[in-house]
Amino acid sequence: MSEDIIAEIKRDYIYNLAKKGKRVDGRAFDEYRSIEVETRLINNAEGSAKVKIGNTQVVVGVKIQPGKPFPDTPGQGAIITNAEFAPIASPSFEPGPPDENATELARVVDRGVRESGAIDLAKLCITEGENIWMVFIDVYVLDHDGNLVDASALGAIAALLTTKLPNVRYGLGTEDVPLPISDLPVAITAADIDGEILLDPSLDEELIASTLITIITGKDGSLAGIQKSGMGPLTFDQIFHITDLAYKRAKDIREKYLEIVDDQIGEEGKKD
Amino acid sequence: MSEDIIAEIKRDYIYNLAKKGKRVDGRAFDEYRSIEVETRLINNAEGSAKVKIGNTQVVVGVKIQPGKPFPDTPGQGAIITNAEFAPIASPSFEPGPPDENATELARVVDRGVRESGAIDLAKLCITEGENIWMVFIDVYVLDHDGNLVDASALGAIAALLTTKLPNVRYGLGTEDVPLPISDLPVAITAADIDGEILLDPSLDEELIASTLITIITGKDGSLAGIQKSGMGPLTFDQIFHITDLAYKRAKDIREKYLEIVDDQIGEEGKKD
Amino acid sequence: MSEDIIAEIKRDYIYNLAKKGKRVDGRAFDEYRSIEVETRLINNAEGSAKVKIGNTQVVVGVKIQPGKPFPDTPGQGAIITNAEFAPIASPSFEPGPPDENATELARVVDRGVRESGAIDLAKLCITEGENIWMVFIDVYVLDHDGNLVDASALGAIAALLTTKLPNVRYGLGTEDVPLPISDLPVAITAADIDGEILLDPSLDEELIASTLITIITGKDGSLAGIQKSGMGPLTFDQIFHITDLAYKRAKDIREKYLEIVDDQIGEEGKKD
Amino acid sequence: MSDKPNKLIENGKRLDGRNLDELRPIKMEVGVLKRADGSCYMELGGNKAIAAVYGPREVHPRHLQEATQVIIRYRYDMASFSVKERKRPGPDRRSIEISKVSREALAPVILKEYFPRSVIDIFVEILQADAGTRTVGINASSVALADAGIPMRGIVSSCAVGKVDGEIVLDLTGQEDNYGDADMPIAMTQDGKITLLQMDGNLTKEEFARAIELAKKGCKQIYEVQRSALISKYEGVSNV
Amino acid sequence: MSDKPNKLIENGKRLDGRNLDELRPIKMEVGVLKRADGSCYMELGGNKAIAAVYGPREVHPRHLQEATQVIIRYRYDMASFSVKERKRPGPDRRSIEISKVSREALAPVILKEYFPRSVIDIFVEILQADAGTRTVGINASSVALADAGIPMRGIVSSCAVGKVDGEIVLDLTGQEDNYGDADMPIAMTQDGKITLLQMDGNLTKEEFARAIELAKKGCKQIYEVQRSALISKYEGVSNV
Amino acid sequence: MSDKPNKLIENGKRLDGRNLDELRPIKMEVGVLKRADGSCYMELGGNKAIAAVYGPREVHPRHLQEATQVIIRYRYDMASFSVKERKRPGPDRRSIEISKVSREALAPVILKEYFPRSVIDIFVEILQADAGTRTVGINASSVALADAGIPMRGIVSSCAVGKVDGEIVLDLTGQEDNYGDADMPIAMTQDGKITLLQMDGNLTKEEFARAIELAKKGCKQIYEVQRSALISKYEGVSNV
Repeated sequence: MSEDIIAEIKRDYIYNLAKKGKRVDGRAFDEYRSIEVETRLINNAEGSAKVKIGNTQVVVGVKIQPGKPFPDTPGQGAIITNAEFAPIASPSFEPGPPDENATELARVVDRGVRESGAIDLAKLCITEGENIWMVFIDVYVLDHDGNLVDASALGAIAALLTTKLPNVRYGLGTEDVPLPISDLPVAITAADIDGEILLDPSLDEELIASTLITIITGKDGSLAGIQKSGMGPLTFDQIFHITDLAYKRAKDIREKYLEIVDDQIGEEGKKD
Repeated sequence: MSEDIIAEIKRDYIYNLAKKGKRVDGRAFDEYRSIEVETRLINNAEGSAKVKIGNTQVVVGVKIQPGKPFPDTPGQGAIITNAEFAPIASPSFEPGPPDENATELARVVDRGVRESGAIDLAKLCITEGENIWMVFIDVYVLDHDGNLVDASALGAIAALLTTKLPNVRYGLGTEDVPLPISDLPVAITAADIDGEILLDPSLDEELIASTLITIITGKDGSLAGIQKSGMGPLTFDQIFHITDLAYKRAKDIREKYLEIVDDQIGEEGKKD
Repeated sequence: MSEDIIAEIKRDYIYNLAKKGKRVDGRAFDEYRSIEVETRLINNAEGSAKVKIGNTQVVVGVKIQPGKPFPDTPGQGAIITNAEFAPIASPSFEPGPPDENATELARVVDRGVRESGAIDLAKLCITEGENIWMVFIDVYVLDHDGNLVDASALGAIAALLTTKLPNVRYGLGTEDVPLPISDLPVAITAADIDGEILLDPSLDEELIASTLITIITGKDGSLAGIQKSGMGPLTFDQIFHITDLAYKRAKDIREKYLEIVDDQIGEEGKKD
Repeated sequence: MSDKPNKLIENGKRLDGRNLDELRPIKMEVGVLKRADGSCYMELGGNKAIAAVYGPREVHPRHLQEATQVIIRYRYDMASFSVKERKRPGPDRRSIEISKVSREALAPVILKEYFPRSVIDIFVEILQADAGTRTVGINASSVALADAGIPMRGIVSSCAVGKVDGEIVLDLTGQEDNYGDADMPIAMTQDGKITLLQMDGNLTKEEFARAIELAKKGCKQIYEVQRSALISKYEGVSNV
Repeated sequence: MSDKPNKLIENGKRLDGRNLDELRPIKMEVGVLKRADGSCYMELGGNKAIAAVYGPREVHPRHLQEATQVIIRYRYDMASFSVKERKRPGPDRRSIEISKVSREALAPVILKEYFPRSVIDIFVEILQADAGTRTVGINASSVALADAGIPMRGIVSSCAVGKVDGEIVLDLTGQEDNYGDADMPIAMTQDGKITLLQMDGNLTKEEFARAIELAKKGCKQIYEVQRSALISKYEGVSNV
Repeated sequence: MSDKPNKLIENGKRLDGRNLDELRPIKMEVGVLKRADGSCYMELGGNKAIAAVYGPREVHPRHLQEATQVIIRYRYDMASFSVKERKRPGPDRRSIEISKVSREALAPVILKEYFPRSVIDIFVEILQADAGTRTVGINASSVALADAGIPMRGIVSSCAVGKVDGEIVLDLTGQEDNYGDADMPIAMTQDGKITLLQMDGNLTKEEFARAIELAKKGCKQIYEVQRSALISKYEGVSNV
């Protein structure tokens, strides 16, 4: 049997399960796969995190370097977010610059960090108009089993939480201080499969979904970012339903995987 | 009937008409289609113009920014001309850097502006060896029905005539002053269809022409640039014939479409 | 007969000859084709050389310009080596950045120059941390009949030997002085054809060889670089055999083609 | 960029005199290009853009064809002179993302199964930019698709809503976008299906609900403009 | 880079406490990725890398197929954050060369004629780098190929030897590489065929011979690690 | 660049001692490359260039073939060290334009219908540049085409004329080009058909007519050199 036929059968199976309120791996529609977050795994990065959501696996590294400010924001640091679908993650890897999916991933992760105000850019100014900290957030997708956005966004914040400004290395101070992080935005992605809304879609689910939508919320429950992605339309009711779900799920994830890291950092700070 | 056959029939038709001294749209061989020039349509550009010649339509924007001079001309401003066949202009658009036709178009327009001495580059020096004005002339082709060179060259000069140096924006003066323009070069393009010389070729005429030749002349009637383009050879007699035609036609166009703009600018200058 | 069949017959012929200890052009296995070295042929380059090995032909130009040092070597000049398979050298030319073979060629040539310590990079520092000499070594392959590495490496050293630092041009001194060269590394390449080791392979020999190996040795006979290239494995005995051969052959070539240039330079130096 | 003004809204009016729920002036003209199969020029306040549609036509090379439906391509491009700081010509990451979401905004209304093995190209050129360019591109493209005779289930209409000085407002200017608190472009069909939704910034759930309501209102007005532009074209009269 | 230390070897011990002929600590895990057909994670001292194998699968487009054997592709890539100075993502000249010699290091053991018209892709991502990354990539790839069930004549093992403070040493650290006199990565099969050999720096012929002997010893140790990692996988037990 | 001299012409002589209507010294050698199907090396004063011709050969992939005639490709390239300031290797806008007009300069004499579905590649490498490189490229290519046995209606010959210190002169040097008033490269067939014509600068109509006459004279001399280079080749004697 050809791969296409197997894929076809699999898709029918997922579709029919969804219509009965079920998923292949037995999860409820609003349930996430198991999540693992490991931080500080890359010594050469100023901050790093590895996130697994089910079989999906991403590594985020944060590099901090001094640089020139943009002309229109002379007193602010810069965030540069990039996403690489590392070839190891995909059988269909093609060399070249990031494609539109990697570009969208990078921009959604960037927006979550930027628009939530998680980083106070004014604090990243070294000398106004001349020298600022540039924060490079690089997402490497290692294994792709769906829902790259949530894994990458979670990895980005976890990596930023463990990031220190390399004052010593660049002769700008006698110790490296933690990057000031003031919010913990969490991205929650839902898939629409023939009207059914499933959170944290697996790759197989993504492939039959008509559309995906990501809702990013901050600590205070407000919306910090939205991205609809895919050819299918959504109704207003669906969107309000998803934002409600997203708020709750984001709160769980924030408490369980981010506040714990934040607390550790805070305690270390006291020790110093 | 396939498109190829229609194209073939159309070409035969144009060819046979030309042999009888006629053109599809009824023009004489040395006659231009109707020309429209609109200036100052882009607020964000320091100068701009839209030119229509028949159905051909180009927009030229001029942006002026301070920059470093080239090492071998420390006391001169710089002109950087670029042409984009905007995808909207062509069914055969391919993404990527400008192809050889767009490159040639940009270089011929650039040469007309540069070699005619229309812009006095020495006057664009801010601080010798350190800071100069860079003049970016960007041609966007919106609709392509032949004779892009004449439309683009006319648009470039018209846009330059309305350009002001942004002194205020860059803290280099208390008012923006007009870019000093000292000549009004005009490009006239002819097509050779089996020995017949037609000015202002339409796209269909260009496609059956063996070669095109552009003659750029300045206010004093001298030649400021020539570009032969295409696989066919030309005789010496043809070339002298074309340069004669070009001189006359350029004079008409200059008076009708450029000097009028120039006069307006002059009057405004007096008012200031 | 198709080209493929001719190629097949030629390969069998070379292979069978090799098994009998012979080569198509009558050379011994450890014998080079005739070598020609011409220097100072490009006026616009600070140093240049053309090398022929049989029909293989490369031109190497050296350009020297001031530039910024790398952050981690503030007191050292920089070497930038590039190899272009000029389209004239090959029927299979494709436009674009250098392919992996041209990249490997450039990097092996670079390593020979760099690792032998032929150039004392500390002497190329103009102002520590601010201004250094950048040495651009550009290899252009003009005709490819095998063994590009040895021809390019020989050309690089010969060109460097004739290179002068352009002090006058950049206002850094009153005369141009020779680039200080302290070693004369020579690359020797061997091909493995079914266990037989042949030096200086022709293109036809390269095409049937299972692997190539280049050994770079310096004046004192020590190894300054090695590169195995190709899919076939080599035994330890083969490698020791090749390094022995390489040492001897490199000595001959160094004396005959490089020391003679070096002596000329030395004498000129005295005359100055 | 200009400096931040003290207030962006005063006495319920915005700096350009508009009410909070008011669109900027619109100009729309159909069939402005001869070579394209369909085209539309649109101005929205300080935005000027042209959309062109080519196709459906056969896909080359063949291995890119889809057997059962048409491929839709969308390329959003900003002219180098469309913004204050000259933009280097060609695509950047922003335009790649906008092209993707705009394509996805229009695809749901196109009857894709009518043209297997074919492609429809939608090209948008932004000549002058003042916030909301992606919505202008989608609105103009929607009309250009109709002008090209592409069979569709309806017209997609798009506008941006956002939060400025704490108020939910319709159709942000560049200044309002820069100094505002949230920007939310949206596109929808006449029967209320959302085909594009993005949001940057900060909105409470209540504000989000109000923003969605305002966007519905804005898209309805846009739709009326699109409709009358198309009617004017077929009546042989320009509404410019 | 850190400043050059006075001595890299003192009393026969290296700065990290190793003997001259000692490898850095190794960690190896097989089958760490679900999507790849074969995969392997490896740490060697400060190096962290993942190799993935995809294939054999059909080559597209067809004119790239080889009629009698499989095509092998190898892509070595360093993550932007794997080194002290952020590296711009994507290939550079160094990674192009390493990809080429690594492919050539592995190709001799793969039974290429089993899969005509097909391709095997080997991808290596270096997550953290501390000298010797190409040897880590080859070792991990060799195991990933076995994990993918690719028929092979044997396992390729790789290590670097070099000269530091005048001594021939095994498996250089970044510091030893920067301030040492020679670096020689090598790869070989268990039956003593050399499939990769590169050398930078300065070695006498006698030193070269000693370096080769040390490399043999190092590759033998690497092979044992590779073997037990694969056995652990098949026993369903991780050796991590 | 060198500083501008006071005078470029004194007593009817140019700075290098030439008369106004005199070409720089020429050296031309045919068949200098073994791998190419045809080749020619040319020096013109300070210019040094090699042209190589490959083909006719089949076009791949097939959809690029033309059914009734041969495709001609021309690639002009300047070596990085051919000019005072190192040039980054690879094509730039100048070389793209020169490649186009040079191809069009040679195409009219090639009997294109003899080789349908095929391509002829003409490659020119400029090793040293001193104004007039495109004319050198065309002259050398014309001879390389003959050397490759490509059937042609004639030989194309090319030279530049220009205006320097108010005088019409033949074959400008780099210095004359930089500080002169006009530069006009031209190419023609023996029977007086113009196949390349470009002009930069400023010429009255009378000067233009005189420049054309001078160019005819220059091309005639070039043709004689091309002819004798080809004859020398076939006589087995080099004219170098």
